[in-house]
Amino acid sequence: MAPCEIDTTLVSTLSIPTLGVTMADIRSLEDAVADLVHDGDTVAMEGFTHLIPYAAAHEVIRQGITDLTLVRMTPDVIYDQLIGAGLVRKLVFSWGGNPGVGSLHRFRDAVENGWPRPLELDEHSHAGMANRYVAGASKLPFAVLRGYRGSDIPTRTDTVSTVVCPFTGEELAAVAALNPDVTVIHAQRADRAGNVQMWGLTGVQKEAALAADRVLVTVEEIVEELTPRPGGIVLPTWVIDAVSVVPGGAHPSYATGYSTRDNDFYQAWDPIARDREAFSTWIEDNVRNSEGALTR
Amino acid sequence: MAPCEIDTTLVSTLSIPTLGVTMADIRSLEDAVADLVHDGDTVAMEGFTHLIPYAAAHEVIRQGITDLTLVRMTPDVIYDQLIGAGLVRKLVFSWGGNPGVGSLHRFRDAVENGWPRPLELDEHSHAGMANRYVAGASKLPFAVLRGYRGSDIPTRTDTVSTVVCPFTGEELAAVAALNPDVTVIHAQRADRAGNVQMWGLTGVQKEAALAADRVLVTVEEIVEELTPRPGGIVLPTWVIDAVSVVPGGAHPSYATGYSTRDNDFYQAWDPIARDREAFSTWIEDNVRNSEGALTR
Amino acid sequence: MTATPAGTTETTGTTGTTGFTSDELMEVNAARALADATTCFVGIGLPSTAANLARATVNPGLVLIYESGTIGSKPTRLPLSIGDGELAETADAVVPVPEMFNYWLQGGRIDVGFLGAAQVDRHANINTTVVDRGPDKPEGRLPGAGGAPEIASNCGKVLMVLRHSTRNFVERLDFVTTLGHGGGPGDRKKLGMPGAGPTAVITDLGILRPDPATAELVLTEVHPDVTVERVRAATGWELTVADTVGTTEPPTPQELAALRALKAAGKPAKETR
Amino acid sequence: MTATPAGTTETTGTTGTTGFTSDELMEVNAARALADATTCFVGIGLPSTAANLARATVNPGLVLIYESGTIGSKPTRLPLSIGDGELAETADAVVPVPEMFNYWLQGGRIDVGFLGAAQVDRHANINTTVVDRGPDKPEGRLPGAGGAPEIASNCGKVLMVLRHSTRNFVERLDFVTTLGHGGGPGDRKKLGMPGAGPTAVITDLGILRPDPATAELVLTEVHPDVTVERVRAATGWELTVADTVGTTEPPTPQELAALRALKAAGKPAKETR
Repeated sequence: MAPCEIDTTLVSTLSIPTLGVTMADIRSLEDAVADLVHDGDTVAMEGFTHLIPYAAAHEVIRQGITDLTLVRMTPDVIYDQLIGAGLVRKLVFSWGGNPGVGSLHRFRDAVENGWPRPLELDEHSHAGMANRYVAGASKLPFAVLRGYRGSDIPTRTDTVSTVVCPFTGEELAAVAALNPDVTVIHAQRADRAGNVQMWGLTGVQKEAALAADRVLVTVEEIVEELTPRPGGIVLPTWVIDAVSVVPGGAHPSYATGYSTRDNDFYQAWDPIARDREAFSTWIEDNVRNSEGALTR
Repeated sequence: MAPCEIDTTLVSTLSIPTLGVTMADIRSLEDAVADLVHDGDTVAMEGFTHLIPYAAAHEVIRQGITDLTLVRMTPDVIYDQLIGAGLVRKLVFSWGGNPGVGSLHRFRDAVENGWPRPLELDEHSHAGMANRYVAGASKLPFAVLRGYRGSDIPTRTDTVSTVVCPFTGEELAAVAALNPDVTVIHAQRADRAGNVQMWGLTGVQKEAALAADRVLVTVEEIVEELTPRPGGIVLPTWVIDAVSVVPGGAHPSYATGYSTRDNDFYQAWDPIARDREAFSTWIEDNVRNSEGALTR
Repeated sequence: MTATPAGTTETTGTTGTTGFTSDELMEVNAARALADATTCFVGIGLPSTAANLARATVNPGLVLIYESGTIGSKPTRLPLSIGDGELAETADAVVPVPEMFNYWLQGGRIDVGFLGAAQVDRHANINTTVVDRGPDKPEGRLPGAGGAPEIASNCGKVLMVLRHSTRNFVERLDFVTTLGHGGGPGDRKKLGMPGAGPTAVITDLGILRPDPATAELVLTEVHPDVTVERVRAATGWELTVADTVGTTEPPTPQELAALRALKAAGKPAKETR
Repeated sequence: MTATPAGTTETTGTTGTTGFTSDELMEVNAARALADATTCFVGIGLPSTAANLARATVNPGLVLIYESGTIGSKPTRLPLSIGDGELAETADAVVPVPEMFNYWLQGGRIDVGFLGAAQVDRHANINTTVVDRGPDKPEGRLPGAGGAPEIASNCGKVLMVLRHSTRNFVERLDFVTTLGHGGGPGDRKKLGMPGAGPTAVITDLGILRPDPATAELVLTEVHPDVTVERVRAATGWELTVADTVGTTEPPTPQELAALRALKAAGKPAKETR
C-alpha cells in the first residue's frame, strides 16, 4: 500500500494549537517596559533586599505608567518612589519599610494623607503573601496555611478566609492566589536564548515570575553559557517575555557577585522622602529627566 | 542597687523547655537502624532512581523489623525486596515498578496472592503523593491540588477528599498529609557536625525528611567542610537523627559524583524476583547472611 | 552514522520487507507527532523514546521535561529511567519534584504530555492500575498512576503511544486511572480540566485520533503494509474508521539511524563497551 | 579586643555612670535570654542585634534563621537588613522564602522567635500595623505584620525586645497584628497555636515575663540603676510587679566589647573604612 493522503479534515479539526510558548526577547528596557507594563496593571517587583529591579521601576516612572496595583512582600524604597510619583492605586504587601533605616515616608503620606493620591491597601503577613504567590505559580485559586490566628489582619482584607480540613476538621487560613499581570525581577545573567540565572537570596522571585501573565527580567549581563552555580536557579526562556541588559539595574540594592548594597543610599533616602518637595525634585532630577539613577 | 535574686518561682514556672533540637549522631548503620526503625513504623525511603537507600533497607531486612507501612512515590526494587521478605503490611505509593525493566514481581505476588503476606495499598498519583509530603513537611493536615479529576483512584483510598475554594467556589482535591515515623535517605556527604549535603536529582527527599518524626541519612563520606555545590541542598544536622557512613549505600541505584546506576542489576533482578524460591535464596545469600550486597 | 541492521536492535515486532520493525514505525511516528511541540512532559518507556527521537530529528529545540524534576534535558542516549543521571546533568534546570508537579505541570507550563498506557478505551481513557483477569482470579496489578492523571489533565494536549492489541484497546477499562475524554465531548470541560486532552494515539499499526463530534478514537492513518482490517481486529471495540484512511510515511533512513543510535547508546554500559 | 567608649556607639539612651547605655543593657540582656536556645528566627533591628550578640557571647552555636531564607547564618557584622548579602554567604543553607515559612517555621522547626514591636499590651500582644493618633487625625501607618504573626504562633517560644515607654507599652492595642497571649491563659491553645508564646519582654529598663496564672506581663527584673517606679511610669497599664524584683547583672566587659564591635562592623562601609 503506497502512502496516500489522510483524512485531513478530521486531522485538522483536531489540531490543537501549541500553548504559544515563546522564547524571551532580549530588548531595551524602554521597549520592554512599554510593551509589557500597562496602565492599571497589577505589577510585582520582587526582591528580598537583594536583586530589586530599581532600573525597571524607574523606567515605569519615566513612562508615567499609572493606576498600578503594586504587589510585594517587602515594599521598600523602590515602591516609595513609585507611590510618591503618583502612579500607584493599591498596594498588596506584608511589610513596608526602609530596611535598617525606618519608615517609608511616601508610603505613609499616601496612606495617611492621600498624597499625591489615596493608596488602597491589601495587607497580609509574610507567610500569607508567600503562599499567595505559591498558589499563583501553581495556578490554584488559594493556598492553605496555619496563619493569621488571633490577628486583626483578616478584618482589613478580603483575600484571607478559612477552609476546614476534610480529614481532621481543623480550620485553617486560606489566602487568595496572587497572579500579577506582570512580574519584574532583576537577575545576575541570561544567555542569548533568554534563559535567566540568579543566585544568592532568591526570595519569592521564582513564584512571582511563574504566577504572572508576563515576565520582564533585567540582568547584569548576557553570557555565552549559564554555567551552574551553587544556590543558582534558572528560569527558562519560555516562561519569560523579555530580558533587558541593565548592569547595576538593582542599585541601590545589590546583585551578589556583581555589586554590594549601597547602604548609604538607603540612609540618604530618609530625608529625601520625608519632604514632598525634596522627593519630587529628586524624582525629576534622578529619574524623570535622567537615567543617571541607574548608574549612580 | 546591687544585683539581687529575682523571683525564681515566677521565672522557673515560665521557663519553657527548648524544642529539644539536637544534632545528628554519626553512628553505625546497624545501631542507627536498630534505634530509629521499629516494628509497625511508617517508613519512607525516598529517591527518584537516584540516591535510593538500599544499604539501610538491607539492614532493616537483616534486623527483621516488620509490620512496616512503607511510603514512597516510586517503590522499586528496594521495596520489592522488603515486601518479598515479609516485612511490609501496607504500601503508600503512586507508581510501583522496576524502572526501564518491568513489573515488581514480589509486589505483585503480595498484592495478587498475599505472598508472603497480604499487602494493603494506599494509592495516589505522583502529584498527590508529592503534595502529601509537602503538607507533612509544612505540618499542615492536608494539601490542595487540581488532581484526580475523572480518576477512579479516590474510590480506593481514604486519603483523597475535596475542598471548596472560599474565594472562587472551585472544588479541588485535598490529600491527607504524610508524616512518616522515619524517613531514610541516602546523600553524597555530611560534615562532622552531621549536616548533610546532596545534589543531582533530589526528588522529594527534603520534604520526606522534614515530614518525618525521625530521619536517618546514609552518606558516601564525611568531609571536613560542605563546600557549596551547584544544585546542592543542605539538611542541617538539627533536623537529622543519625548519619551513617555507607559508601556505595545506594547501590544498585547511584550517587551523582560517586557512582553510576548499575542497570545490569535492575535487569538481573527481574528473573530473581519472578520466582519465590530464587528470591528467598537471593535475600538469604545477599542480605540476611551477608553485608555483601552493599559492596557488590 | 549508518543504520544498524534491524535485526540487531532490541525492539520487538516484525521486521517488514522494508527493513524496519513495527515498533520502529510506532516510535518514528510518535516522534513526528512532536514536530510542533514546544515543551513535552515525557513518560518513561515509549514516550521517552519518541521524545528523544523528536529532538534528534523533527524538533531539535523540543524542551524535555521529566517528572524526576528535570527541565530541558538533552540526553545523548535513551534514559533508562525517569531518574537517569544524564537527565539532570544535561538539564537547563533541576527542580524539586513537588515544584515540578505544582508550578510547572499544574501551573499550565507544559505544551504536550506524552503517555503510555496498559489499557485504553475508545475515549482515550487510560488504565495503568489493575486488570480484571476473570472471576476466579485475583485482580492483576499494574504499576499505578504515576504522573499520568495530572499530566493528562494539565498539559495543553496529550499524545499516547502503545502497542495495538485487543488486550490494550478495550471496550471497557477495568479501572480509570487517567481521564482522556471521559464519556464524550464536554466531559473534560465539565470536570474543569485545563488541557485539550488526548489528540492522537500512535500505535505499531497506525494512528487514532478523537473525532471532535464524539471524542471517540477514529483510525485516521495506518502504517505502511498495515490493513484497516488488521487494526480492527486488534481493537477491542467496534473501531470507527475515517472516510479516508491515510498511510504514514515510511521512516526515512535518517529517522531510523537516529532511533537505532539512541537505542544502542541507551544500553547498559557493560553491553555496549 | 577592648571596649569602645560608650559615647562612640550609635545607640540611643543615656549612658549611666557605669559606662554603658540603657540600649546596651537591653541588648545584652536580650542576648542572654538566648543562652539556651538552639534555633532562633530573627527579626531585623533589635532582635538581630541580640541574636548576633548571643552568638558572640553566651551561645556561639545558636542557629540564626532569617525570613529572607537563610538558615545558620554566621555574620561577622550586624546585618543591616534581613536580606544582607553576608547572611546568605555565611549560611548553612539558603532556601526559598515560601519554603522558609512553610517547612521551617510552620513546620515547627524553630525554637525561639525573636520579635520587636511598636506597641505591646499586658498580654504581650503586638501591634505593628497602625496607631490611632486621635479623633481628628488619620491613623498612623506602621510597617505591617512581616513574619511576626506566624513567628509568634509557630516558634517554640517568643522573646520580645523593645524600648520601654507609655507609647509602646499600652493599655489597649490600636490593632492586634500578632497574638501574644490573647486575653489570658488558654487563648493560644484555643486558637490552635503550637508554640508557648512570649516568655519574656526585654526592654531598656528591665525584663517582663508573663505570669502563668494570668498570662499578664509582670516586671521580674530591672536593670542596674533602674527603679521599679520608673518602669511603672513608663508602662501604659497598671503594671504588676513580682514579689521580689531582681536586678540584671551589668554587662561584662566582654559583652560590651562584643556588642560594640558588632555595631562598629555593621556600619556602612564608607563610614567605617
